[in-house]
Amino acid sequence: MSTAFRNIKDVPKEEYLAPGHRLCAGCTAATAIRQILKVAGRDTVVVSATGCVEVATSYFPQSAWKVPWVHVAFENTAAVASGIESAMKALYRKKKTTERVNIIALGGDGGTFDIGLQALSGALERSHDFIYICYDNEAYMNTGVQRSSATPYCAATTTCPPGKMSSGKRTEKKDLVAIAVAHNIPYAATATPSYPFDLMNKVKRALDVEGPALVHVLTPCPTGWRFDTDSGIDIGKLAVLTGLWPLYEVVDGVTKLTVQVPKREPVKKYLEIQGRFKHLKEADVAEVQKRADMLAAKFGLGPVREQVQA
Amino acid sequence: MSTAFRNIKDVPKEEYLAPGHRLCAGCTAATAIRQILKVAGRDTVVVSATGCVEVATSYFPQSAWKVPWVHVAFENTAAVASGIESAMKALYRKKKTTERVNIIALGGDGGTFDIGLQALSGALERSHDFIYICYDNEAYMNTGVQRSSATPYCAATTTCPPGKMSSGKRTEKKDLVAIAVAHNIPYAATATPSYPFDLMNKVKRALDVEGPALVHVLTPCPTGWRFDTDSGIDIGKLAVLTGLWPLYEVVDGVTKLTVQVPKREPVKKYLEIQGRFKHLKEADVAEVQKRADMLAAKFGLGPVREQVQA
Amino acid sequence: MLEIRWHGRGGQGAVTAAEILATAVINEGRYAQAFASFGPERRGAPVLAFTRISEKEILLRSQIYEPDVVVILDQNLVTMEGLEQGLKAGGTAILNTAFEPKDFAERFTAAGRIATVDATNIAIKELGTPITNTAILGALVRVMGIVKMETLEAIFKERFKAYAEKNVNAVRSAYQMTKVFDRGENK
Amino acid sequence: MLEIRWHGRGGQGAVTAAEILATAVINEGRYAQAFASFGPERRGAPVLAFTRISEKEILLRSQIYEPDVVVILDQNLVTMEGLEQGLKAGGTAILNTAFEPKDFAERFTAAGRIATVDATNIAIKELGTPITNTAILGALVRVMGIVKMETLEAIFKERFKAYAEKNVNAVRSAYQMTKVFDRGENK
Amino acid sequence: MKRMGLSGNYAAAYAVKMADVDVIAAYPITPQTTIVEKLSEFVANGELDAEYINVESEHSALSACVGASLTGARVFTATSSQGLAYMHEVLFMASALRTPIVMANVNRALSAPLNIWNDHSDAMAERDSGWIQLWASSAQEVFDTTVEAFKIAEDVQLPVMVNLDGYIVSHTYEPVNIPDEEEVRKYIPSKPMKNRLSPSLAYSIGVVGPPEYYFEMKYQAIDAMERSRVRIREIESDFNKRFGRSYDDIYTYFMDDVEYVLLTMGSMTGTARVVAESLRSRGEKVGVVAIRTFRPFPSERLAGILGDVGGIGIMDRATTPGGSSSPLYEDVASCLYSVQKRPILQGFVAGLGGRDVSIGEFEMMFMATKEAAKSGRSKPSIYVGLRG
Amino acid sequence: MKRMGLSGNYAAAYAVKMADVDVIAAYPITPQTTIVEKLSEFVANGELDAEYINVESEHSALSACVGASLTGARVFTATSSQGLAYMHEVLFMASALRTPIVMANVNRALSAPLNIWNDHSDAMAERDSGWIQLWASSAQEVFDTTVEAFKIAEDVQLPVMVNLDGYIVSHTYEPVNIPDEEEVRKYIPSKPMKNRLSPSLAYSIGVVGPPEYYFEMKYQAIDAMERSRVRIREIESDFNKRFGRSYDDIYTYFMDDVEYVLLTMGSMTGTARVVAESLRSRGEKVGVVAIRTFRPFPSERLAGILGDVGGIGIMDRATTPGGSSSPLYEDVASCLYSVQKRPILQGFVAGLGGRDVSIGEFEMMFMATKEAAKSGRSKPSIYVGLRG
Amino acid sequence: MSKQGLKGWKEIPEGGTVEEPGSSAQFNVQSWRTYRPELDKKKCTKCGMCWLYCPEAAIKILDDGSYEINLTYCKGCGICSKACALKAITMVKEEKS
Amino acid sequence: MSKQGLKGWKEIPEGGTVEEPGSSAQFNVQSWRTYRPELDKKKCTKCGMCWLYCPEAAIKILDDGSYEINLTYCKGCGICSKACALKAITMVKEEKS
Ligand SMILES: Cc1ncc(C[n+]2csc(CCOP(=O)(O)OP(=O)(O)O)c2C)c(N)n1
Ligand SMILES: Cc1ncc(C[n+]2csc(CCOP(=O)(O)OP(=O)(O)O)c2C)c(N)n1
Ligand code: SF4
Ligand code: SF4
Ligand code: SF4
Ligand code: SF4
Repeated sequence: MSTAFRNIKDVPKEEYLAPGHRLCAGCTAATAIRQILKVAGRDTVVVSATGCVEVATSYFPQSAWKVPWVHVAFENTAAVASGIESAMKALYRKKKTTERVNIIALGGDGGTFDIGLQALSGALERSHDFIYICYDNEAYMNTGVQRSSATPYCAATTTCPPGKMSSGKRTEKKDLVAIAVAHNIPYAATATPSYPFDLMNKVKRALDVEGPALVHVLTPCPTGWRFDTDSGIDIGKLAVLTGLWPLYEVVDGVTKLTVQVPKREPVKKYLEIQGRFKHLKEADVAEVQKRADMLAAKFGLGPVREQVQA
Repeated sequence: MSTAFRNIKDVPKEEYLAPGHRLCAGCTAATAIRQILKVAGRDTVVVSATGCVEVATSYFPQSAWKVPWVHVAFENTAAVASGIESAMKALYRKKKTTERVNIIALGGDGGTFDIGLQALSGALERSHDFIYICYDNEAYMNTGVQRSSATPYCAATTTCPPGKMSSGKRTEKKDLVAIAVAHNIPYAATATPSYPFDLMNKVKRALDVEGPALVHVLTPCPTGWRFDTDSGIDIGKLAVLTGLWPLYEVVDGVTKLTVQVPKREPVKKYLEIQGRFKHLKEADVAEVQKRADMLAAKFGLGPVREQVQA
Repeated sequence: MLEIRWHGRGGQGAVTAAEILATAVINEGRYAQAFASFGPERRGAPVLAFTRISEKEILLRSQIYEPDVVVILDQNLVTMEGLEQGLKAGGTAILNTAFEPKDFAERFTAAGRIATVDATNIAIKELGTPITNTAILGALVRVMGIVKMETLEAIFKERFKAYAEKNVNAVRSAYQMTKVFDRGENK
Repeated sequence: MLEIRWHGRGGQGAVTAAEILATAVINEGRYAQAFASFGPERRGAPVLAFTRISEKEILLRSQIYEPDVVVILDQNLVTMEGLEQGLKAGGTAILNTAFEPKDFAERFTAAGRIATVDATNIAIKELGTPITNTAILGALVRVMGIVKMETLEAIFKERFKAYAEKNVNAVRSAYQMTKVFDRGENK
Repeated sequence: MKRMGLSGNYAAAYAVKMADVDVIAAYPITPQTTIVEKLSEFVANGELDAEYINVESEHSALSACVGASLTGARVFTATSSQGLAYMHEVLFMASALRTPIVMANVNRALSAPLNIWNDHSDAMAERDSGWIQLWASSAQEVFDTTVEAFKIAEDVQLPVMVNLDGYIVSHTYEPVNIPDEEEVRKYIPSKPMKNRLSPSLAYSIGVVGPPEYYFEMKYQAIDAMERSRVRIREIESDFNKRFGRSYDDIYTYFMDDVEYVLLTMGSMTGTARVVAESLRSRGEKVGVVAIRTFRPFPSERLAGILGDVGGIGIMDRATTPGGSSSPLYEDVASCLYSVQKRPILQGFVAGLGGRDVSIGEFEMMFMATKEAAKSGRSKPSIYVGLRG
Repeated sequence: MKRMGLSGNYAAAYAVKMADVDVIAAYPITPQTTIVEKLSEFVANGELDAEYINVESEHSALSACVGASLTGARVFTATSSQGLAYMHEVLFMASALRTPIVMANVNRALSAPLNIWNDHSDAMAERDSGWIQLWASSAQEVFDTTVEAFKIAEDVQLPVMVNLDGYIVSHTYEPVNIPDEEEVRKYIPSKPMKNRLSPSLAYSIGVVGPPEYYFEMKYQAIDAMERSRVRIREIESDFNKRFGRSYDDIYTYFMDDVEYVLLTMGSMTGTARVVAESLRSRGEKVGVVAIRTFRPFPSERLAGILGDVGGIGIMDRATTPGGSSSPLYEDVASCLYSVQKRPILQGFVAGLGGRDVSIGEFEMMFMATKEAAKSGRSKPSIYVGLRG
Repeated sequence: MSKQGLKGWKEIPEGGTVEEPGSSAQFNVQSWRTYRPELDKKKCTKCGMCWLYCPEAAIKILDDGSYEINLTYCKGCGICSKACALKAITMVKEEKS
Repeated sequence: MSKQGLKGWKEIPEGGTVEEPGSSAQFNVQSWRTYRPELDKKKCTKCGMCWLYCPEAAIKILDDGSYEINLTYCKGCGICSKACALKAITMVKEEKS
């Protein structure tokens, strides 16, 4: 598989997401989309699920998109993409068009893990040639930070608030990549805009394979996770460095780590700078550390680095 | 895990599916349900998706069910079950009831793999304590044998008919158990009523674990697969003996074969007795054999037995 | 207008028989409707089908309560209740059975004419399977006229392709072997 | 009926200020409505909030086009267009700024009174963050009356719990430090 | 031209094939299935060069159609009942986004209780969705209307729903005249339509419509619907010229000298005509009026035709529990509200969930309408055939 | 009793808490979210002992509610717009299966274009679904109506939708009188209801309703809806006795000697009253009538009240593209069709997608209604505030 | 075909519920059958596989542990016959009337 | 707040389409900012990470390969500043009016 992006020189200068959109200051989803579109280029159709990105980039009479873009609803992104892919195929075969395009379906975690999962599963099974990108800010942000099935264990949201009877989200984060891989698709990967070259190479590979591909991108959200607007990129890095967000890809069923972490950071470092984890007790932190350790074992990351005693 | 059913003596005599239902003569889904309900017993609520089983067992003013049973729609079986489970929990906690019941959600492959997948995924993620049973006849039978994502490679259905431009279903059968297992549930298994004790033990284990469990039951369908009404049980056995339907269970993520096949039958034997595979060419049969061999390798089944030359 | 009710069992082609007859009428330039009464029953269950035939465009869309003709495709159904229900006085009953038409005179009291044919036997002989819907059409044509045998045979050719020949044999054989009992009243 | 329009930026509490004022009025036994103008803008974007106050039940549900009072919570907004739009002749403008009220006389031509307070500074000092919504309420009460300081303080106690004290200090401090310019006409 | 015996569903499938659609996305549901099965066959045999998307649900079926349609492809889907209900949300989007999708909706009762038989509750519940709704009452009409639907949809850029009664039309074999494929293609040339999602345009479609614009955006589609009236008439007259069969927004029968009328929609029109003819022969001055274009509703013409009839019986095959009356009745009452001489209206709810409406029951409806007209006062909706 | 400043959404949440519901299943959507967020908080803090099901969609939200309700649990959900549309199919099932679910629907425009602001198209598109629909026009009404809704639902065994205008009511803080929890619980005792899914009964629920039975089964729910009229009145008068606030199916204002009336629903009633009062002071004989129970529609009473008014302006916040008129208009026209002295009706479509309806526009509507009444002829629906 | 004897709307249980569990047993499926299973009790070893496989619950266990086929419910699929290792069940064509 | 100058329904593109790609660039987000990034060109090594990370595409690459912040589009999040290993970008509070 190709590794097209090794340093800043390799990155196309063209912008396909215009400024003036209405995403929050410091929103890393915007960063991710800029990076993704640089790889995909002009001949791309983007299908957006309802969510922060959609709402904040397409406020009539203006749009931030410089590629053809369409939004229909919240739950049907992969289905709309299926229709476009099939139509483009038929029109090309019937010589009614000469255009060939990349088709990118773009959904938040809510629009992907929850209400859009069925459409996604169907599209993967039917083996349409498109790429699905889930930008994962781990909650329904557009509607004000409600729990999704991508919300991590223990995190606070407005529909799983901590309280006398609760310490945040009770269940685990759904494993989207595992679900996608269970569909036997040729390419699936995790990414984050904090590691732009890794992300861009993965998008390129996803576009290159025939058939459906999925890239699951962690996009830290200052508003929902409650951290300063300048910290999103760093927090994405910490997610990787703690082992909570291993960067890997699954090519034809074979998993490969793409960014090694020889010495992991303790999860505490990641948790304590985010308001959504403010309520965590020591035991909760230990639980989260356990999860990071399990992920590390599964994907072959290094041990937690020794902490210097303060 | 318990192995409660070893021979016919262990099987409860009580019937919870009454005769007089309107399923086809020779429908093995009916056999499966009889076996399942014997394990679950009286204190069980069954939630049915629209499909053959639902339509043919609940024709007003009669019902074949001897346990409380409810059908709401096609796509929401797991969601209805979620509601029942949560309500029972709340009512018990609030001392408004003393009843505790098994909750069985029952869907065909269409109601599970396709239109009901999202509700299922949500229920699994929320970790409701119920068991989901998919009776898989590999197509939408109730509406007249249309393709589902459980239809196997190359099989003919009315919406993937063979023809000049087509040799039946083009894509692979979706891997339901893998998808369920990707949700980190405590128990998932495959079964078929042709192996009744295996099936019943699995249902028992599924009921015993806390949290969601899934049992994926292959139920050969004389009408849709086009074979004689007396052959469903034998065809189920052949599915197992060819390696096309390995019987296994996944307990807390660990996969275990439950019925070993030391010498497999060639898939040809399975294919040639079913009308839906009548159109297959040698090369198609070889393709299917390849798939069986891959499954055999994955689950540790034996080699194909040497064929006696005629 | 002529109204026919077909009794068969799911999977045995009663609906197909009703359709083929209608197609034949249509192909001969007249008007026909064929429809069935669908339910959740599965293969093997009793089913009803209907054909309406007329020289004029058929506008009527209500069900058929009082058929002119009742056709029973399945031997085992002959014992079932309700077969004779609604049959018009002086109407016709056509049964797949090895028995004589007269044997049913008391059962189909309204029938002016009763015809029987061992369609199952014919089907097994000619087609190798007990699917009686084409054979019974032979009996129907024999008793009722309605369409030409050639019209039916042309449809078989289009519809059954490789099996057309055999079905043609079945329909011809049934045409030959149909026995008719005419009450001679109300005719 | 008194109508107030609040200008702030997402995440800075303009809506909360509108609500707190309404709650205070309600707690004093009178009638109030507080609402906002919501859009897809995210944190940081300018937002509008509104408060209606009356001695009688408020039935009106249309938007407020001509407020009696305009309150600007954010210093940076002071340069924005449209702040003065619709302000009733003889109305009041209350601004968070370190400048003098008179400096805005030409901007808010309709205003009978203009008040300024360095709410940001107060907020940073008292709360440790530049969230100005409680401080600005001090200015409002100073200029307009409307509710008693004690009523506000009681609400802070319920709403902000641990931070109540600090907010009380902020509102008091702002009350003290507000400067008013009265045009003396149209009053 | 060929005269064939075809079911209503097959007639729809043939029309779609002749329209040379590019994409079909549909999910099976009784009694729609034979449409999509036949189309699958056409595609499998290479008789129709189209992508058939085996979607996993109706919500996705229509979503895929919207996506496909925006690329300029000609698109078809078919559904019924629960399937249409499951598309509900996307229906509104398809019309507002101006996608010229054609859908066959095989009318069937809505659950619960589950029922696979005919009534009109599925389509009626979508009467706000901004789709043009045409109603076909025979297999021939299904064919012709489906062909026309593509032309209408692409002309006014609105989706069109062709309704046919489940089983009664969908599964009844009847004579159908099928024109030559060439003729059909000349009528609806399968030229490439505008690809609104082309990179050369880079449009953004389906954006947020804020309060400042939503009303205007929505009104565009309302206006397109209004304008479609004229276009539909023109397209019908072109059809008539080419194929010799004429269609209209309203059909009227036995209207000379008429005193009371039964208003119907869909397949029941046939039986109503038969009964009206027999009543006429008995000297009753009855007539039948049937609505073909339910959306846009032919209010003006209807008011013109019915304005001075003494009594009108309105036969609904759907209900609005707790409503002022039933759906069709309400549309009729609204459009007749301000006519001068106000006819007496008598509502009927009949044939829900596949309940047959017999000749006798039609007679009863005519007579009850007469009775209402004579007495000058009507009863609340009469539930025809309900067991008390 | 406590007088608090609460938004309409919080008022709903308080009512639900006081009703001591057992199960909540809801999916977030703007502007409903603050209801479910507040309820989540109550549950997290142990102030409400309920299972909160974080469903993955609205289709599942309502499905879970149906399942839960059949066990005899008291059940609540809340949604809006696309969420309600996505529930469409299940709405019909909830009513026919007679599950006494209470839902808050925060009225919002339907997409496309996507719009999070208020109009009534979401609820109007569900007017056939067999749900009782109550409309609340202030936070106080939201509280009171939600409390009543549980009692009504459980009494007549039908689901109840409490509608409140998005933002205008849902997010506006106002004074609300909240009774003591004990008083509320006495009014709607949270006794265990009948568990229809108990093993001791082994009922089968949601079965196939063949043509022989479907009509009768469906009619049961229609009848329950009709019977609910009386029960709602009784439940309201009990409410009045206990809490001193009285509700009704219709509200009337300034009806003495009235010549023309504006008919409204939801929050706009308030503005209409303000404008009517000012017009009255200028000598105009205007009145306002507002509908609270849209389903069952108060046809008889409405005909009684409006039967001899000269002109009626009907303000719809929804449309039926291509329909005879708009939804509320059609219900009104149907019920007034046969009154003796037929008032002139003038339709208005206003406030779609959050477009503000200003005082000036209300004046215009009153005047246009007057004009229509005077001239004896009305215009087609007037789109208030539409930029041409 | 007749509507006589069918319940009216007032008599149907609320919500169209079927209140009698297993009432499908009132439904006659005999006419569905083309072949009829005949069980030779002498050959039967009471292994019970016919019982466990029958889709219809048409096979009863008698008090003595032996099995009996209830022809009211048997659809004649032949599964039991095929399942019987000892060939104790044979399928015979239904008699003509 | 005023409705003046807004397009009527006849002028809006069919289906509410936005026909001008990237037209959000007309939307002014300056007022969102509390802090303003100031780039010290002397410290900058042109590593480009600020450019690659900026959520707003507010950083331009000039012809000479150096970077410049376009304050019309910058929301002042501070990501660029934090991303700069050489601390070439500092965030300064916006001036009061
Ligand atoms: C059917 C439906 N239900 C609910 C909504 C409301 N809604 C819009 S966006 C959204 C949350 C989106 O969350 P996510 O997909 O995670 O994207 P994010 O906003 O976090 O970027 C919700 C609940 C909707 N538009 N449609
Ligand atoms: C929303 C919706 N779409 C379609 C249908 C029609 N439908 C009912 S059952 C069924 C197929 C069921 O297939 P499966 O789940 O595999 O069960 P089976 O019939 O094979 O037992 C379909 C398509 C429906 N009832 N509801
Ligand atoms: S809420 Fe989060 S995801 Fe949404 S725009 Fe703001 S920062 Fe981005
Ligand atoms: S079609 Fe198949 S699954 Fe359905 S009842 Fe018949 S045999 Fe059983
Ligand atoms: S033939 Fe089939 S239905 Fe009859 S008893 Fe045997 S297994 Fe059961
Ligand atoms: S402060 Fe944020 S928005 Fe401004 S240039 Fe830097 S990264 Fe971009």
